[in-house]
Amino acid sequence: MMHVSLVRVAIDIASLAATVAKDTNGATAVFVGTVRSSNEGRPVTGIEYSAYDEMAEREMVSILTEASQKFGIAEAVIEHRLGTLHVGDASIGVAVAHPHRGEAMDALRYIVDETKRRAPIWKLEHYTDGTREWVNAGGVLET
Amino acid sequence: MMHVSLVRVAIDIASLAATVAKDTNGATAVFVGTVRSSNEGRPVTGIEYSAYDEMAEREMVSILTEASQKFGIAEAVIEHRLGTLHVGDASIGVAVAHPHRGEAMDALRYIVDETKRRAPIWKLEHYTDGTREWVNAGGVLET
Amino acid sequence: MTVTVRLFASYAEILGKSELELTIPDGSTVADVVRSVNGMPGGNSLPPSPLVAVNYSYASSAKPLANGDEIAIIPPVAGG
Amino acid sequence: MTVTVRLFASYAEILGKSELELTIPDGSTVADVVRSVNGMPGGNSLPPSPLVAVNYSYASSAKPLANGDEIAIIPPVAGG
Repeated sequence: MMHVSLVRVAIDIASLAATVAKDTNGATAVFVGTVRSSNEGRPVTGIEYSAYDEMAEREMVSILTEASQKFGIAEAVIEHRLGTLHVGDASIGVAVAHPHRGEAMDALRYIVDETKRRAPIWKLEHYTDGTREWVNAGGVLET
Repeated sequence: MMHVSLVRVAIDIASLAATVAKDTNGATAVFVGTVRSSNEGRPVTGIEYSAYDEMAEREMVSILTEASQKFGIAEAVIEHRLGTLHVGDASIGVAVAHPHRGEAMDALRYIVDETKRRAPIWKLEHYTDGTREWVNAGGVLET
Repeated sequence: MTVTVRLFASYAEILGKSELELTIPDGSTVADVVRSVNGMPGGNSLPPSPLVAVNYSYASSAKPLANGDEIAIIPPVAGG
Repeated sequence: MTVTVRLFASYAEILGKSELELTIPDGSTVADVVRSVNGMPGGNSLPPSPLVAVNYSYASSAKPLANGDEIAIIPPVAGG
Protein backbone atom coordinates (compact mmCIF):
# COMPACT_ATOMS: atom_id res chain seq x y z
CA MET A 1 0.00 0.00 0.00
CA MET A 2 1.60 3.20 -1.23
CA HIS A 3 -0.34 6.38 -0.61
CA VAL A 4 0.26 10.12 -0.67
CA SER A 5 -2.08 12.92 0.27
CA LEU A 6 -2.30 16.62 0.92
CA VAL A 7 -4.66 17.18 3.83
CA ARG A 8 -6.19 20.10 5.68
CA VAL A 9 -6.91 18.25 8.91
CA ALA A 10 -4.65 17.06 11.72
CA ILE A 11 -2.20 14.27 10.86
CA ASP A 12 -2.82 11.18 13.00
CA ILE A 13 0.41 9.28 13.60
CA ALA A 14 -1.32 6.11 14.82
CA SER A 15 -3.43 5.86 11.70
CA LEU A 16 -0.38 6.46 9.49
CA ALA A 17 1.36 3.54 11.19
CA ALA A 18 -1.78 1.42 10.85
CA THR A 19 -1.90 2.18 7.12
CA VAL A 20 1.44 0.47 6.51
CA ALA A 21 0.98 -2.42 8.96
CA LYS A 22 1.17 -5.93 7.52
CA ASP A 23 1.83 -9.29 9.19
CA THR A 24 4.97 -9.86 7.14
CA ASN A 25 6.51 -6.52 8.17
CA GLY A 26 8.49 -6.49 11.41
CA ALA A 27 9.58 -2.86 11.28
CA THR A 28 7.62 0.36 11.03
CA ALA A 29 9.46 3.69 10.90
CA VAL A 30 7.58 6.96 11.23
CA PHE A 31 8.58 10.59 10.88
CA VAL A 32 6.51 13.54 11.97
CA GLY A 33 7.53 17.14 11.28
CA THR A 34 5.98 19.75 13.56
CA VAL A 35 5.92 23.55 13.62
CA ARG A 36 8.68 24.78 15.92
CA SER A 37 8.31 27.72 18.27
CA SER A 38 11.34 29.40 16.73
CA ASN A 39 13.25 29.31 13.48
CA GLU A 40 16.77 30.69 13.19
CA GLY A 41 16.28 32.53 16.44
CA ARG A 42 12.97 34.19 15.54
CA PRO A 43 9.91 33.30 17.62
CA VAL A 44 7.20 31.78 15.44
CA THR A 45 3.44 31.87 15.99
CA GLY A 46 2.46 29.70 13.04
CA ILE A 47 3.08 28.72 9.44
CA GLU A 48 0.87 28.84 6.37
CA TYR A 49 1.59 25.91 4.06
CA SER A 50 0.66 26.09 0.40
CA ALA A 51 1.42 23.77 -2.49
CA TYR A 52 1.26 23.23 -6.21
CA ASP A 53 -1.14 20.45 -5.37
CA GLU A 54 -1.23 18.43 -8.59
CA MET A 55 2.54 18.41 -8.93
CA ALA A 56 3.26 17.84 -5.22
CA GLU A 57 1.18 14.69 -5.26
CA ARG A 58 2.87 13.38 -8.38
CA GLU A 59 6.30 14.16 -7.00
CA MET A 60 5.52 12.32 -3.75
CA VAL A 61 4.26 9.31 -5.72
CA SER A 62 7.56 9.33 -7.65
CA ILE A 63 9.49 9.44 -4.39
CA LEU A 64 7.61 6.42 -3.03
CA THR A 65 8.24 4.54 -6.26
CA GLU A 66 11.95 5.30 -6.03
CA ALA A 67 12.02 4.21 -2.38
CA SER A 68 10.29 0.99 -3.33
CA GLN A 69 12.94 0.28 -5.95
CA LYS A 70 15.88 1.28 -3.76
CA PHE A 71 14.83 -0.33 -0.49
CA GLY A 72 12.28 -2.98 -1.44
CA ILE A 73 9.48 -1.38 0.53
CA ALA A 74 5.90 -2.14 -0.45
CA GLU A 75 4.13 -0.13 2.28
CA ALA A 76 4.66 3.59 2.64
CA VAL A 77 2.55 6.67 3.11
CA ILE A 78 3.21 10.41 2.98
CA GLU A 79 0.70 12.87 4.37
CA HIS A 80 1.40 16.59 4.09
CA ARG A 81 -0.82 19.17 5.69
CA LEU A 82 -1.68 22.49 4.05
CA GLY A 83 -3.26 25.66 5.46
CA THR A 84 -2.53 27.48 8.69
CA LEU A 85 -0.67 25.50 11.35
CA HIS A 86 0.26 26.53 14.85
CA VAL A 87 3.28 25.67 16.97
CA GLY A 88 3.33 21.94 17.70
CA ASP A 89 1.02 21.01 14.81
CA ALA A 90 2.24 18.24 12.51
CA SER A 91 2.94 19.43 8.97
CA ILE A 92 4.20 16.15 7.53
CA GLY A 93 3.84 12.51 8.47
CA VAL A 94 5.66 9.66 6.76
CA ALA A 95 5.32 5.98 7.67
CA VAL A 96 7.20 3.07 6.12
CA ALA A 97 7.06 -0.63 6.89
CA HIS A 98 9.40 -3.44 5.84
CA PRO A 99 10.21 -6.92 7.08
CA HIS A 100 13.50 -5.56 8.49
CA ARG A 101 14.45 -2.42 10.37
CA GLY A 102 17.44 -1.24 8.34
CA GLU A 103 15.48 -0.91 5.14
CA ALA A 104 12.51 0.69 6.92
CA MET A 105 14.72 3.41 8.42
CA ASP A 106 16.74 3.91 5.21
CA ALA A 107 13.52 4.33 3.24
CA LEU A 108 12.07 6.70 5.84
CA ARG A 109 15.06 9.01 5.58
CA TYR A 110 15.03 8.92 1.78
CA ILE A 111 11.32 9.74 1.59
CA VAL A 112 11.49 12.56 4.13
CA ASP A 113 14.62 14.14 2.60
CA GLU A 114 13.37 13.90 -0.98
CA THR A 115 9.92 15.22 -0.11
CA LYS A 116 11.47 18.26 1.55
CA ARG A 117 13.82 18.74 -1.39
CA ARG A 118 11.44 18.21 -4.29
CA ALA A 119 7.77 18.54 -3.37
CA PRO A 120 6.54 21.99 -4.46
CA ILE A 121 5.32 23.14 -1.07
CA TRP A 122 5.99 26.48 0.60
CA LYS A 123 5.90 27.91 4.08
CA LEU A 124 4.91 31.44 5.00
CA GLU A 125 6.16 31.83 8.54
CA HIS A 126 4.49 34.25 10.96
CA TYR A 127 6.49 35.72 13.83
CA THR A 128 5.45 37.05 17.21
CA ASP A 129 6.34 40.61 16.15
CA GLY A 130 3.64 40.47 13.45
CA THR A 131 6.03 40.09 10.53
CA ARG A 132 5.93 37.19 8.07
CA GLU A 133 8.42 35.66 5.68
CA TRP A 134 8.55 32.99 2.97
CA VAL A 135 10.85 30.34 4.33
CA ASN A 136 13.91 29.64 2.19
CA ALA A 137 12.86 32.24 -0.40
CA GLY A 138 16.42 33.53 -0.40
CA GLY A 139 17.75 30.02 -0.77
CA VAL A 140 19.99 28.85 -3.56
CA LEU A 141 18.10 28.73 -6.82
CA GLU A 142 18.80 26.16 -9.45
CA THR A 143 17.47 25.45 -12.86
CA MET B 1 12.52 13.79 28.91
CA MET B 2 14.39 10.50 28.69
CA HIS B 3 12.48 7.43 29.67
CA VAL B 4 12.79 3.65 29.36
CA SER B 5 10.38 0.96 30.41
CA LEU B 6 9.60 -2.71 30.17
CA VAL B 7 5.85 -3.14 29.84
CA ARG B 8 3.35 -5.95 29.69
CA VAL B 9 0.61 -4.03 27.93
CA ALA B 10 0.21 -2.88 24.33
CA ILE B 11 2.64 -0.19 23.14
CA ASP B 12 0.81 2.95 22.04
CA ILE B 13 2.69 4.73 19.28
CA ALA B 14 0.74 8.00 19.61
CA SER B 15 1.51 8.27 23.30
CA LEU B 16 5.20 7.51 22.66
CA ALA B 17 5.31 10.39 20.20
CA ALA B 18 3.44 12.63 22.63
CA THR B 19 6.01 11.81 25.33
CA VAL B 20 8.84 13.39 23.33
CA ALA B 21 6.86 16.33 21.92
CA LYS B 22 8.16 19.81 22.70
CA ASP B 23 7.57 23.16 21.02
CA THR B 24 11.25 23.57 20.19
CA ASN B 25 11.44 20.20 18.43
CA GLY B 26 10.52 20.15 14.76
CA ALA B 27 11.21 16.47 14.13
CA THR B 28 9.91 13.32 15.76
CA ALA B 29 11.15 9.91 14.59
CA VAL B 30 9.48 6.74 15.76
CA PHE B 31 10.30 3.07 15.34
CA VAL B 32 7.95 0.20 16.11
CA GLY B 33 9.00 -3.44 15.92
CA THR B 34 6.20 -5.93 15.47
CA VAL B 35 5.96 -9.71 15.52
CA ARG B 36 6.18 -11.03 11.98
CA SER B 37 4.12 -13.91 10.64
CA SER B 38 7.27 -15.72 9.56
CA ASN B 39 10.95 -15.77 10.47
CA GLU B 40 13.54 -17.27 8.15
CA GLY B 41 10.79 -19.03 6.27
CA ARG B 42 9.07 -20.59 9.29
CA PRO B 43 5.46 -19.55 10.01
CA VAL B 44 5.22 -17.96 13.46
CA THR B 45 2.19 -17.89 15.77
CA GLY B 46 3.71 -15.76 18.51
CA ILE B 47 6.77 -14.86 20.56
CA GLU B 48 7.43 -14.95 24.28
CA TYR B 49 9.69 -12.10 25.32
CA SER B 50 11.66 -12.31 28.53
CA ALA B 51 14.35 -10.06 29.97
CA TYR B 52 16.94 -9.59 32.65
CA ASP B 53 14.76 -6.70 33.75
CA GLU B 54 17.10 -4.75 36.04
CA MET B 55 19.97 -4.87 33.57
CA ALA B 56 17.83 -4.27 30.47
CA GLU B 57 16.53 -1.04 31.93
CA ARG B 58 20.01 0.14 32.89
CA GLU B 59 21.38 -0.73 29.47
CA MET B 60 18.56 1.19 27.76
CA VAL B 61 19.21 4.21 29.96
CA SER B 62 22.91 4.05 28.96
CA ILE B 63 21.91 3.91 25.29
CA LEU B 64 19.74 7.02 25.66
CA THR B 65 22.56 8.82 27.44
CA GLU B 66 24.95 7.93 24.62
CA ALA B 67 22.42 9.07 22.02
CA SER B 68 22.02 12.33 23.87
CA GLN B 69 25.79 12.90 23.78
CA LYS B 70 26.22 11.83 20.17
CA PHE B 71 23.21 13.54 18.61
CA GLY B 72 22.20 16.26 21.06
CA ILE B 73 18.79 14.81 21.71
CA ALA B 74 17.03 15.70 24.96
CA GLU B 75 13.77 13.81 24.37
CA ALA B 76 13.73 10.07 23.79
CA VAL B 77 11.81 7.09 25.02
CA ILE B 78 12.22 3.31 24.69
CA GLU B 79 9.38 0.98 25.57
CA HIS B 80 9.93 -2.78 25.31
CA ARG B 81 7.12 -5.24 25.83
CA LEU B 82 7.57 -8.57 27.62
CA GLY B 83 5.35 -11.64 27.82
CA THR B 84 3.45 -13.43 25.09
CA LEU B 85 2.92 -11.48 21.87
CA HIS B 86 1.02 -12.47 18.77
CA VAL B 87 1.63 -11.69 15.11
CA GLY B 88 1.30 -7.95 14.53
CA ASP B 89 1.78 -6.99 18.19
CA ALA B 90 4.40 -4.31 18.85
CA SER B 91 7.38 -5.58 20.85
CA ILE B 92 9.42 -2.37 20.90
CA GLY B 93 8.64 1.29 20.46
CA VAL B 94 11.25 4.05 20.30
CA ALA B 95 10.50 7.75 19.85
CA VAL B 96 13.03 10.56 19.53
CA ALA B 97 12.52 14.28 19.04
CA HIS B 98 15.01 16.96 18.05
CA PRO B 99 14.81 20.44 16.53
CA HIS B 100 16.04 18.96 13.21
CA ARG B 101 15.24 15.82 11.27
CA GLY B 102 18.73 14.49 10.56
CA GLU B 103 19.65 14.19 14.22
CA ALA B 104 16.24 12.74 15.13
CA MET B 105 16.61 9.96 12.54
CA ASP B 106 20.28 9.32 13.34
CA ALA B 107 19.45 8.99 17.03
CA LEU B 108 16.48 6.74 16.29
CA ARG B 109 18.65 4.31 14.37
CA TYR B 110 21.36 4.33 17.03
CA ILE B 111 18.89 3.65 19.84
CA VAL B 112 17.07 0.86 17.98
CA ASP B 113 20.28 -0.85 16.84
CA GLU B 114 21.99 -0.63 20.23
CA THR B 115 18.91 -1.80 22.11
CA LYS B 116 18.69 -4.86 19.88
CA ARG B 117 22.41 -5.49 20.25
CA ARG B 118 22.85 -4.92 23.98
CA ALA B 119 19.61 -5.09 25.97
CA PRO B 120 19.41 -8.53 27.66
CA ILE B 121 16.07 -9.56 26.18
CA TRP B 122 15.23 -12.89 24.58
CA LYS B 123 12.61 -14.27 22.25
CA LEU B 124 11.12 -17.72 22.36
CA GLU B 125 9.43 -18.10 19.01
CA HIS B 126 6.44 -20.41 18.56
CA TYR B 127 5.72 -21.90 15.14
CA THR B 128 2.51 -23.12 13.53
CA ASP B 129 3.77 -26.74 13.69
CA GLY B 130 3.83 -26.55 17.49
CA THR B 131 7.61 -26.31 17.83
CA ARG B 132 9.43 -23.46 19.57
CA GLU B 133 12.91 -22.06 19.44
CA TRP B 134 15.04 -19.45 21.20
CA VAL B 135 15.78 -16.86 18.55
CA ASN B 136 19.45 -16.31 17.83
CA ALA B 137 20.49 -18.93 20.41
CA GLY B 138 22.88 -20.37 17.87
CA GLY B 139 24.22 -16.92 17.10
CA VAL B 140 27.81 -15.84 17.41
CA LEU B 141 28.84 -15.69 21.03
CA GLU B 142 31.29 -13.17 22.33
CA THR B 143 32.88 -12.56 25.65
CA MET C 1 0.58 28.72 -29.38
CA THR C 2 -0.80 29.38 -25.93
CA VAL C 3 0.54 28.12 -22.62
CA THR C 4 -0.55 28.56 -19.02
CA VAL C 5 1.95 29.96 -16.55
CA ARG C 6 1.46 29.30 -12.84
CA LEU C 7 3.11 31.22 -10.05
CA PHE C 8 3.32 30.29 -6.39
CA ALA C 9 4.16 31.61 -2.94
CA SER C 10 6.59 34.55 -3.01
CA TYR C 11 6.57 34.65 -6.83
CA ALA C 12 2.78 34.94 -6.95
CA GLU C 13 2.97 37.79 -4.42
CA ILE C 14 5.68 39.59 -6.38
CA LEU C 15 3.76 39.44 -9.65
CA GLY C 16 0.36 39.92 -8.05
CA LYS C 17 -1.12 36.90 -9.80
CA SER C 18 -0.98 33.14 -9.63
CA GLU C 19 -1.90 32.21 -13.18
CA LEU C 20 -1.71 33.73 -16.63
CA GLU C 21 -2.01 32.74 -20.28
CA LEU C 22 0.84 33.50 -22.65
CA THR C 23 0.76 33.42 -26.43
CA ILE C 24 4.24 32.53 -27.65
CA PRO C 25 5.83 31.65 -31.00
CA ASP C 26 6.07 28.00 -32.03
CA GLY C 27 9.42 26.56 -30.95
CA SER C 28 9.54 28.57 -27.73
CA THR C 29 11.32 27.02 -24.77
CA VAL C 30 11.04 27.23 -21.00
CA ALA C 31 13.73 29.93 -21.08
CA ASP C 32 11.59 32.06 -23.40
CA VAL C 33 8.63 31.90 -21.03
CA VAL C 34 10.83 32.75 -18.05
CA ARG C 35 12.19 35.74 -19.98
CA SER C 36 8.63 36.93 -20.68
CA VAL C 37 7.72 36.65 -17.01
CA ASN C 38 10.91 38.43 -15.98
CA GLY C 39 9.84 41.29 -18.23
CA MET C 40 6.47 41.78 -16.53
CA PRO C 41 5.91 44.37 -13.76
CA GLY C 42 7.74 42.99 -10.70
CA GLY C 43 9.17 40.16 -12.77
CA ASN C 44 12.70 41.44 -12.50
CA SER C 45 12.59 40.44 -8.79
CA LEU C 46 12.40 36.81 -9.84
CA PRO C 47 15.68 35.02 -10.42
CA PRO C 48 16.77 34.80 -14.07
CA SER C 49 16.87 30.96 -13.89
CA PRO C 50 14.21 29.76 -11.49
CA LEU C 51 13.15 26.16 -11.04
CA VAL C 52 10.49 25.37 -13.61
CA ALA C 53 8.06 22.51 -14.08
CA VAL C 54 6.28 21.67 -17.31
CA ASN C 55 3.10 19.65 -16.94
CA TYR C 56 3.93 18.79 -13.31
CA SER C 57 7.52 17.63 -13.82
CA TYR C 58 10.73 19.59 -13.27
CA ALA C 59 12.12 20.68 -16.64
CA SER C 60 15.31 22.26 -17.96
CA SER C 61 15.32 25.76 -19.40
CA ALA C 62 16.02 24.37 -22.88
CA LYS C 63 12.86 22.27 -22.97
CA PRO C 64 10.69 23.12 -26.03
CA LEU C 65 7.05 23.80 -25.26
CA ALA C 66 3.82 22.67 -26.89
CA ASN C 67 0.44 24.33 -27.18
CA GLY C 68 -1.52 23.91 -23.94
CA ASP C 69 1.46 23.21 -21.70
CA GLU C 70 1.32 24.27 -18.07
CA ILE C 71 4.56 25.96 -17.03
CA ALA C 72 5.04 26.47 -13.30
CA ILE C 73 7.70 28.77 -11.93
CA ILE C 74 8.72 27.20 -8.66
CA PRO C 75 10.14 29.22 -5.76
CA PRO C 76 12.66 27.38 -3.53
CA VAL C 77 10.61 24.65 -1.90
CA ALA C 78 10.27 24.43 1.86
CA GLY C 79 7.89 21.59 2.61
CA GLY C 80 7.83 19.32 5.60
CA MET D 1 32.84 -15.50 49.36
CA THR D 2 29.40 -16.03 47.96
CA VAL D 3 28.01 -14.75 44.69
CA THR D 4 24.66 -15.09 42.96
CA VAL D 5 24.57 -16.53 39.47
CA ARG D 6 21.61 -15.80 37.21
CA LEU D 7 20.67 -17.73 34.11
CA PHE D 8 18.23 -16.74 31.40
CA ALA D 9 16.28 -18.01 28.43
CA SER D 10 17.91 -21.05 26.75
CA TYR D 11 20.64 -21.21 29.43
CA ALA D 12 18.08 -21.39 32.24
CA GLU D 13 16.28 -24.17 30.38
CA ILE D 14 19.48 -26.11 29.81
CA LEU D 15 20.53 -25.95 33.46
CA GLY D 16 16.99 -26.28 34.79
CA LYS D 17 17.32 -23.25 37.05
CA SER D 18 17.43 -19.49 36.78
CA GLU D 19 19.37 -18.57 39.90
CA LEU D 20 21.93 -20.17 42.17
CA GLU D 21 24.37 -19.24 44.93
CA LEU D 22 28.04 -20.14 44.54
CA THR D 23 30.69 -20.10 47.23
CA ILE D 24 34.02 -19.39 45.58
CA PRO D 25 37.56 -18.61 46.74
CA ASP D 26 38.60 -15.00 47.22
CA GLY D 27 40.21 -13.67 44.08
CA SER D 28 37.91 -15.63 41.76
CA THR D 29 37.09 -14.10 38.41
CA VAL D 30 34.19 -14.22 35.99
CA ALA D 31 36.01 -17.02 34.16
CA ASP D 32 36.10 -19.11 37.33
CA VAL D 33 32.35 -18.80 37.80
CA VAL D 34 31.72 -19.66 34.16
CA ARG D 35 33.93 -22.74 34.56
CA SER D 36 31.90 -23.81 37.61
CA VAL D 37 28.65 -23.44 35.72
CA ASN D 38 30.06 -25.31 32.72
CA GLY D 39 30.83 -28.18 35.10
CA MET D 40 27.24 -28.52 36.34
CA PRO D 41 24.79 -31.03 34.83
CA GLY D 42 23.91 -29.68 31.39
CA GLY D 43 26.49 -26.93 31.76
CA ASN D 44 28.71 -28.32 29.05
CA SER D 45 26.03 -27.28 26.55
CA LEU D 46 26.76 -23.65 27.36
CA PRO D 47 29.53 -21.97 25.38
CA PRO D 48 32.92 -21.86 27.12
CA SER D 49 33.02 -18.03 26.90
CA PRO D 50 29.48 -16.70 27.12
CA LEU D 51 28.55 -13.05 27.52
CA VAL D 52 28.59 -12.20 31.22
CA ALA D 53 27.34 -9.25 33.24
CA VAL D 54 28.46 -8.42 36.76
CA ASN D 55 26.06 -6.27 38.75
CA TYR D 56 24.05 -5.38 35.62
CA SER D 57 26.99 -4.36 33.39
CA TYR D 58 28.73 -6.42 30.73
CA ALA D 59 32.08 -7.62 32.11
CA SER D 60 35.19 -9.35 30.75
CA SER D 61 36.08 -12.87 31.78
CA ALA D 62 39.12 -11.58 33.68
CA LYS D 63 37.07 -9.37 36.01
CA PRO D 64 37.72 -10.20 39.69
CA LEU D 65 34.61 -10.71 41.78
CA ALA D 66 33.58 -9.50 45.21
CA ASN D 67 31.36 -11.04 47.86
CA GLY D 68 27.68 -10.49 47.03
CA ASP D 69 28.21 -9.86 43.31
CA GLU D 70 25.46 -10.84 40.90
CA ILE D 71 26.89 -12.64 37.88
CA ALA D 72 24.53 -13.10 34.94
CA ILE D 73 25.32 -15.47 32.10
CA ILE D 74 23.74 -13.89 29.07
CA PRO D 75 22.56 -15.88 26.05
CA PRO D 76 22.78 -14.12 22.68
CA VAL D 77 20.29 -11.29 22.98
CA ALA D 78 17.36 -10.98 20.61
CA GLY D 79 15.31 -8.05 21.77
CA GLY D 80 13.19 -5.72 19.71
